[in-house]
Amino acid sequence: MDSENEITQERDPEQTRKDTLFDAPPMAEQERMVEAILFASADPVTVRELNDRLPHGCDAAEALVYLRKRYEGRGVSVVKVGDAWAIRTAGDLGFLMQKETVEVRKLSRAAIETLAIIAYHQPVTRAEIEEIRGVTVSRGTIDLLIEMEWIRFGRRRMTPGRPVTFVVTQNFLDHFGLESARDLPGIKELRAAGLLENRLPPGAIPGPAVQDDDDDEVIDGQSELFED
Amino acid sequence: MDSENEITQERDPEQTRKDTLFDAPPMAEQERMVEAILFASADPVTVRELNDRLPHGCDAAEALVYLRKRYEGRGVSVVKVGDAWAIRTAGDLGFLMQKETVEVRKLSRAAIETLAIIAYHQPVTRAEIEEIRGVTVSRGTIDLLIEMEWIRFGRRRMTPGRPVTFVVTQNFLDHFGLESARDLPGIKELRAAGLLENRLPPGAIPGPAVQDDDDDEVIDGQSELFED
Amino acid sequence: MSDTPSLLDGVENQSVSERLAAEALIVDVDGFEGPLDLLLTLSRTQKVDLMKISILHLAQQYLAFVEKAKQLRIELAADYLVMAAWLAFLKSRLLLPPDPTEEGPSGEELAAHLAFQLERLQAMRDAAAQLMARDQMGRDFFRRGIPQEMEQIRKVSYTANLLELMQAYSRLRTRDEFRPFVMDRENVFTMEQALDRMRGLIGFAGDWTDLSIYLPDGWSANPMRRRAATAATFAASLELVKAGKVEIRQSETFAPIQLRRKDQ
Repeated sequence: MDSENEITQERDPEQTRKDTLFDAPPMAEQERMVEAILFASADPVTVRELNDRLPHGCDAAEALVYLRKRYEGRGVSVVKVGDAWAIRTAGDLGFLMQKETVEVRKLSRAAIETLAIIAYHQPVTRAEIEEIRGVTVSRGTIDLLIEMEWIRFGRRRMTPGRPVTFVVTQNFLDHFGLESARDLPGIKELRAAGLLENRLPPGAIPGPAVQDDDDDEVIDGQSELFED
Repeated sequence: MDSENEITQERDPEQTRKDTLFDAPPMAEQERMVEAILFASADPVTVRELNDRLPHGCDAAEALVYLRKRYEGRGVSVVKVGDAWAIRTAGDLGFLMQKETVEVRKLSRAAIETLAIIAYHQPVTRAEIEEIRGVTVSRGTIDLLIEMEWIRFGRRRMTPGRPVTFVVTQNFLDHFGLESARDLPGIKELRAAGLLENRLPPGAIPGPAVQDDDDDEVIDGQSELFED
Repeated sequence: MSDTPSLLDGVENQSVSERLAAEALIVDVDGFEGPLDLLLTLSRTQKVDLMKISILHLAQQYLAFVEKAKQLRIELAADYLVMAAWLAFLKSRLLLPPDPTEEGPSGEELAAHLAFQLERLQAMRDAAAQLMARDQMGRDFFRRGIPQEMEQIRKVSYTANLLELMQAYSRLRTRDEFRPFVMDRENVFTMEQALDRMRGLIGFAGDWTDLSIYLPDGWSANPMRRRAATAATFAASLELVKAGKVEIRQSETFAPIQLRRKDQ
């Protein structure tokens, strides 16, 4: 950061004045600004939003690199949530926060499993969820997860009936402290074991999902999400 | 701050573990805790509350001194609110928390009429404006035009009550693309049509401008403006 | 299948404890989330890795479960029975030598897929448990307690152009000309009024009298009012002539118009 300031100071005053009018503030200042914006917001802020709010010419992504480093090991940390950033208290200090704890709704087993299936298989249709669980998914379960803003509708499948798909949200990632769906626990192993494939049943295995014939696309969706 | 961490690291592991069990955590740790609590709390937190929430033996007041220092010059700062503490946006970055939206509205009929009268008759008193418009001029209308810097106060009339006069500003001329109020287009035509005759209301009903015995001045003002 | 060399012995191989377990399951039938869930629970009694599970054995366990439920007159949901029928079919496929004329997947393929489904469901359950065991926001880590909302500053900027300014001024200055039309009664003397007036007066007009005499008081000075009254009175006179009550004459163009009573 200091080097930045030095560069500024080396310039002649006329030049400097012009710069402050038309150029971006020094990186140290940009870092402060990003810090202020992230601190002020309860929800993650995207790099794009940051750049929109910072003075013209700022580079929020670069400022974030410095800021993240600055907060390493502190009581709060700068975390990535999807394509957005947030400040969250360090996980090891949860015990201090009983006062702040909000009663997390006790989710039913069906809801938890449905959520996990959506997270690991997204984008996934209702029929596919039902095939994996072997039971119909009640409307209430999906509604609850949508209401909690943990899942949302994804793109429709381009298959007969154009079924809707479900994907997890930024709120989901934020709630479980995940940078992206790629960071779901054990997802690499599951993928390697072929357990995230929606294998076509060889015959007619009873289950709600058998009629669904868009399995190819599911595989597309997954590989799309996880290829790197 | 690094020295803080060093202190922790210098201790032997056995000793550190004992400390966390029976003694207060090291100051660097206390500072982290205070940081997390202040960040997450919905209200400013007093030193007493901090001490209640921190592990036994902690000294919140001292941790606050370190924390406060750590945030000096940062994008947020640790501030005292009454007898409690909170993390707030640095004063100079308040502009980041504001979003300015400019809404363009058409000037109200009352405002544009008032403005037109001032432009054509300047310097003109409020009473004269009212006589021409036939209704009282609200304070708000005049204030708005002054705030827009389209009109300003002129010299006071040397008549009883010494009423203030209004004249148009350079801003007004700039906005309407005029070199001077004399250039108001169509003024000759209006005058030729007899529309600029500032005659007494029929029946000489005492109107606001009639008691004003500076009609001469009004006419002076006009002729000054419009003679060519 | 490698761990069940004697496929035919399957049912008999079921231990007493397994049968007891199956009975316990029946009592809890409402606790299962469908046949797949039940199969997964049953598979645990085999105490082997899901990869090595004997599907045939599992099918037999399931069928025994359904049989027991029937004996106990427990109503099973339709999908449990559909699964039972399918497993019975699978069992026959696994037990009988493959019929080369028959189409469709082999018993082994079907069994492998069921094993995959069970493994996948178990994997998802484990994943769900791992997910829920993560640090969660609002429980283990926290968001900002005093979020500072973006302050919306609304600035209103007013505009007006020269034309509007001009129009406003013209409007003010031509207000009288352009006000909404209303009949100005003050300066209008109607024929009805003139008729009323003349009917009262004409009785006294035995001799030729100028029309101007009949104009009402106060209508002669203002030219506009005089014109209105004259026109109305003249029109009224013509009405009276038509009615045969009055005679009218004019010696030449622009000469005074004279009236006199017509005696019947």
